[in-house]
Amino acid sequence: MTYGGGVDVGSTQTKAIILSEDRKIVGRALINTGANVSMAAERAFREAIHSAGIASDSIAYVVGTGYGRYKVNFGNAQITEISCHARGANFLFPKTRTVIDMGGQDAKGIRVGEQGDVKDFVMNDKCAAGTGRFLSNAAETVGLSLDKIGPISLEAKKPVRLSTVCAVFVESDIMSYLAEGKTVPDILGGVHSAIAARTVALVRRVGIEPEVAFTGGVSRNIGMVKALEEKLGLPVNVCDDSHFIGAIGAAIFALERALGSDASERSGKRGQAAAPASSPTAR
Amino acid sequence: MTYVAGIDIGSRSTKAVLLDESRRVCSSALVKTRPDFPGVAREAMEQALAKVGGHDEDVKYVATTGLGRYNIPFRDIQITDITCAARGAEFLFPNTACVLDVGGQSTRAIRLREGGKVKEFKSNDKCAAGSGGFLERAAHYLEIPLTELGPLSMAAEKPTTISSVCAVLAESEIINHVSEGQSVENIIRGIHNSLASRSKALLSRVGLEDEVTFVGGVARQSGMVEALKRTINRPVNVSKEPDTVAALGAALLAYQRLQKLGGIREPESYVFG
Amino acid sequence: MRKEGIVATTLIPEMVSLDSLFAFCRETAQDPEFTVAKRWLAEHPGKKAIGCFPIYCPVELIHASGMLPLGIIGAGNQIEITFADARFQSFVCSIVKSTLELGLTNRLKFLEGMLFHSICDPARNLSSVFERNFPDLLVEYIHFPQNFASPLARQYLATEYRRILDSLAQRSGHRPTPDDLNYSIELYNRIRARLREIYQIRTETPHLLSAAESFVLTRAGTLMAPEDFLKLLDRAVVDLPRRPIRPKDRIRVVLEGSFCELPPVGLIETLEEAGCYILDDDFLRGWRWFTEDVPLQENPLAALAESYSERAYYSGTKHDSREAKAAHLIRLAKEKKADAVVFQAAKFCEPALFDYALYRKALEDAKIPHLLLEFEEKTWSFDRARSEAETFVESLLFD
Amino acid sequence: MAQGTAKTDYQGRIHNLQKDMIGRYYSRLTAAAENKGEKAIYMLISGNPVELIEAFDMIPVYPEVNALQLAVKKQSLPLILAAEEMGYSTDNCAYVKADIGMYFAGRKTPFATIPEPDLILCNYVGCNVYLQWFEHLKEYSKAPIYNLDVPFFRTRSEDPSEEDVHYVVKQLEELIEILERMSGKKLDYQKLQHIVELSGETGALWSEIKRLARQRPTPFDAYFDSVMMMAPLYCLRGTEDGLWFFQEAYKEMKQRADNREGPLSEEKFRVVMEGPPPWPYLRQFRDMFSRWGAVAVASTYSTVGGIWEFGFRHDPQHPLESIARHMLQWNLTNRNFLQRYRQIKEYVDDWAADALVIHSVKSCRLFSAGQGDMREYFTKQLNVPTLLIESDLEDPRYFSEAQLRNRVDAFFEALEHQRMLVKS
Repeated sequence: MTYGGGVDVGSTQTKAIILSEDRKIVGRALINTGANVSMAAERAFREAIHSAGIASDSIAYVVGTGYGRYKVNFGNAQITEISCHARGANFLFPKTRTVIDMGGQDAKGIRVGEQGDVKDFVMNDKCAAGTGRFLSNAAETVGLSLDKIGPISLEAKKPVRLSTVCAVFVESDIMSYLAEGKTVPDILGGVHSAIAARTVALVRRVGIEPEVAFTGGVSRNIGMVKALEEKLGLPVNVCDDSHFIGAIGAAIFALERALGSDASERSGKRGQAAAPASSPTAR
Repeated sequence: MTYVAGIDIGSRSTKAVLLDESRRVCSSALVKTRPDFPGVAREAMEQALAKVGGHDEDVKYVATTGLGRYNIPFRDIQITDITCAARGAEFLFPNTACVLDVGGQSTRAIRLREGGKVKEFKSNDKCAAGSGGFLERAAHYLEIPLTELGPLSMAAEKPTTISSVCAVLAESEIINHVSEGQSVENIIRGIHNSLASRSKALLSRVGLEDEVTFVGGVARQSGMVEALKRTINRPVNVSKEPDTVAALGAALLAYQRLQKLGGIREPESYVFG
Repeated sequence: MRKEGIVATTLIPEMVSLDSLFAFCRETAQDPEFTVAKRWLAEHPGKKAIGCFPIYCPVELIHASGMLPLGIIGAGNQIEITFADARFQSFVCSIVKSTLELGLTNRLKFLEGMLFHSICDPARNLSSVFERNFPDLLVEYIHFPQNFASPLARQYLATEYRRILDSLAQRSGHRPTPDDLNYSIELYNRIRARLREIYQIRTETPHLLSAAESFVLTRAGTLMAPEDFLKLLDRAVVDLPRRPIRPKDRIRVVLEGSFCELPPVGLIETLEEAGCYILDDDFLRGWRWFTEDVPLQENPLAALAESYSERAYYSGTKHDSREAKAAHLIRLAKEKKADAVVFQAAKFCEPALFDYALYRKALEDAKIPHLLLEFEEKTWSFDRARSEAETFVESLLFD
Repeated sequence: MAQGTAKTDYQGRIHNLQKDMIGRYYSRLTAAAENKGEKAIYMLISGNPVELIEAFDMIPVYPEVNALQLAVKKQSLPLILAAEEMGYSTDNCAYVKADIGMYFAGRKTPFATIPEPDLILCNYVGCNVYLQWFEHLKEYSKAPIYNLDVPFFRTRSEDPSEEDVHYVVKQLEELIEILERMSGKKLDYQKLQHIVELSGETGALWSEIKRLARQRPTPFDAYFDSVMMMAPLYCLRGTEDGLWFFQEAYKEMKQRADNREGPLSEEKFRVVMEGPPPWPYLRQFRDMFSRWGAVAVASTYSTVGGIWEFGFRHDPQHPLESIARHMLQWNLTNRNFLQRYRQIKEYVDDWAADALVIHSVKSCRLFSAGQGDMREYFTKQLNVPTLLIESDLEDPRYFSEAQLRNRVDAFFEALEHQRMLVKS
């Protein structure tokens, strides 16, 4: 049995996925990245292997992705999360044509082809306004945990209008609304719709076609899911694995490569650091 | 017993300072800000009163400042925190020419005229990683308590550089530094340095002159003070309680008003004129 | 042409009081659907409307061609930008995006064309983006000469006006005679004279008319038939002095820097509440643009060009090497006996932000206190501006 | 598959040739600064009448070129900060801020001392910031200024109107009077014709060099290596030296083309580059593309100082009129956005490019404002793969390497993936 491994080293969390030859997720791990990135990558990978209950040398090929992808020293190749998200979304929802990904510092829109190939993509510009960080700061300001704000935002009767989507200045905006006596649901409603509006505007640049998959950490926020669907006028696909999608995509690439190349060459490759970056099509 | 109170309702914490008839600072208190501004303000004032065994009715004049200054029904007057910080700094360090106020949200540079009056001031631009909140998030990411930022920063050998002008992107820079295996000390010092150079830029815009008095919660971080001293290469005044300086200024202005009014309370609708 | 002229709409409600007049203007000024203008067009079958982007726009040419000039000057804080910021980056000012958003959300379909002017680089690129995205729209870009030291500039502007006039005439089907042009010039002369009176009232008795009120009045005027606007102005000028309002103790300031993107009305009110009487400002300066009447001559285009070169209000987009720009501002502040100058620039507005460096120096030299505020049209809460303005007022009052 | 980081800077002999020439140009500036040299005329690169300046043996000073040199030499940030302390905004063009910072720092740079202006000639073709830049320099230096007002190329026809040409020619005549007063001598018309002829021949060679980039592989990178040839083109146009440089450059490039030599070991992607480069990080930026075997075969930035590849030549028979047409029509910055779209489209078609890369710089809104619409046009209307990335041309604070690299990697990954799908 051949296995492929994918490790997605994000700014706050690191995820690892093990795929079996028949494209089943057999192992997974999710840990906080913390200060030592390469160690986090290794730990996550080991945990995933452990959860799969297989021998580590049965992993034929490993692909690293995410901001810390160059720190996956045991990997055979690095691939950007854009390619991996597209491929992962295609794995979870084969009819996906548009991927909306919201992480801590990045918001992405990807137009995806039938094979999960990237047709076009955009990311938030130099200004990080309107990213996931905005939500966590907002949550902090109203004194709620990140997982609470989504549901509460749905109770908004008259959502407020925020004058900024800047993650740094949202706090004083919210504070003054609280001072004016606006309710927390109305404020959170405003927060979510502001971000949704900006995200949809961003993704429009690649053209939005159904089906739409919503991925990344923020996709676990039901309030944002609803806000996005409202602005898009379309349903969006979300699943519990949505935040694993980068790792899944990476694992798929790994598997394809493993199956497309022979073991001896592989074992030669194993361990040694790959070229600075390697593309999905490398043979 | 007669007191005047200055209350500073900031985005993160609320501070109260009491002065007695002889314009002596006799008590202060600090509580975490909640959305219920009036409640928080009263709590802070009462904590301060409790320390000197005083009662609400002893407080003859209340000046409020900061974000929530308009939301306090029992205030006699509201004054902005910039005006107050200037007054407070001048009271503590009479030779103060410039005040640097680094708060949770914003960083302000203030140039003083005689008597602690504001000549010119400048707040950090919208897109600027120059606030205490930025430090807090960095500390949180690096998994170290805020109080240790200072000492750790002092231990840095090769500070890293943080160049981004956006707090959020600056965070991803920090993350990159971490992933490059830079030491926590060097990174924190790098953060302090970038904050210091931003502060210098602000101070220069209002005209950097000695002496500089550094106020606001961030001034508690020795590493930040050190970085600031080096960046502007000037002595930097820091009081024992840098985060209550604006509240102190409010109290001083309250005292001045009460004096002008011969100790008689004015109707609440009173505005400057 | 002159005989049947453009008759005023009957649909502007009878204004029982000044307050209701200002309420109507406020509504009109902030209406992203241009209801008043559309009503007028419905009443005048066959008439067409031309949108004018800031700053200086030769509205007389449009009016004389039998069309309705409208101020298309962003969308304030009334609409959400969801298409336009895919076209213009985050470092581009708000008015460029919101004006494009109006187009991309089909709110400008009722227009026959748009006129843009050489004011700044984003505005210039915007005219091309309009041309590509709205092929049915007549899009003209007017080059305003900058070589004021040379007589060539005036002659050239007259030929540029001729080019625009021909292009407009093609759309309207009416080729204006010099008489038509002079008729329109005279009409706008009367409007501009009234506006000068309004500003005079603000200088002499600032408590009688707030800057916010005078702003919505002027702005609303760019969104209705000039004949109707003139009626409102006549009414205001008569009634204002009788207003029963007591003066407050405030500092007297001149506001500069908002000549293109328009601040939210709430922001102007915030400044006033913070303790400022705004005696003069450069809001919509391009619609007030001449300090004196344009002379009526047999060559009206030459008269308009000459007036721009010799008698137009200065602004951040008019670079006249004959006199330092800051000199105008200092003179204005002194004329108005202002205590201070508030420089209120739109975020990312390069002309205004460049000016500030020179203004700042000049104000320092002239010992005039000054405050810099940056704003964006799309703003709803003004706490930051409030506390900065209050601090500024406090620093002047605590003496 | 991306290659490792290879040293990709141009290594040919003209590289050193241009170094010497620009070195000589800057010593002329220093001499002028120490009042041992010619009168200094401040001008802008885009569509300038340098031929007239040369005809009066005066020396052109280009604040833009100085600003970009400061950035390349990593000197810009302190100067930018100094300007911001004077009240310039973080949102103002950083070229201007670096230049003004440098002006108040005694006009001393690592490469030259910049002379005070004897005349500020604001040929502000297109860019409105130029107007204020020179307006401010006039305020500070108190030097005389002439706003040479060039009507923006806004007509729908392919040519500017006769009024426009007439207006510019008339102003050039005014300028000549000013220069005659300054120099105390009349214009030598034959000399002007000769200079204009040199400009014409220089332009012709530059255009030939650019046509060589249509070959596979292109003998040079039409973005990163063009920069090397732009300096002589701007600072030495209309001189024998300048012409000689381009004769040498053409020989060298032709030879490389004949030997099928390219800037990279393998030319995998041919791209058109839009927008100025990030001068403070030029090397890092180039490597992001080299790693993927991506080479620029054409660039809009290399046409800010003039567009010759579509046939324009300065004409010694009509010197003033051809200078006017150069200013009005045959430089990038005086053209409107849609004309730029057409220009890029021609590059994509005739230079056989695989993709368009838009480098959006905050400082220069003339270039960048609205590039989202450009992206829209090329991706949706023409199906040209397009990458839009942001940083700045002068201000190092706006360059985020990790962010840019992520986008560039993803873009070429996708292109490669698409190719694979087409193959299979």
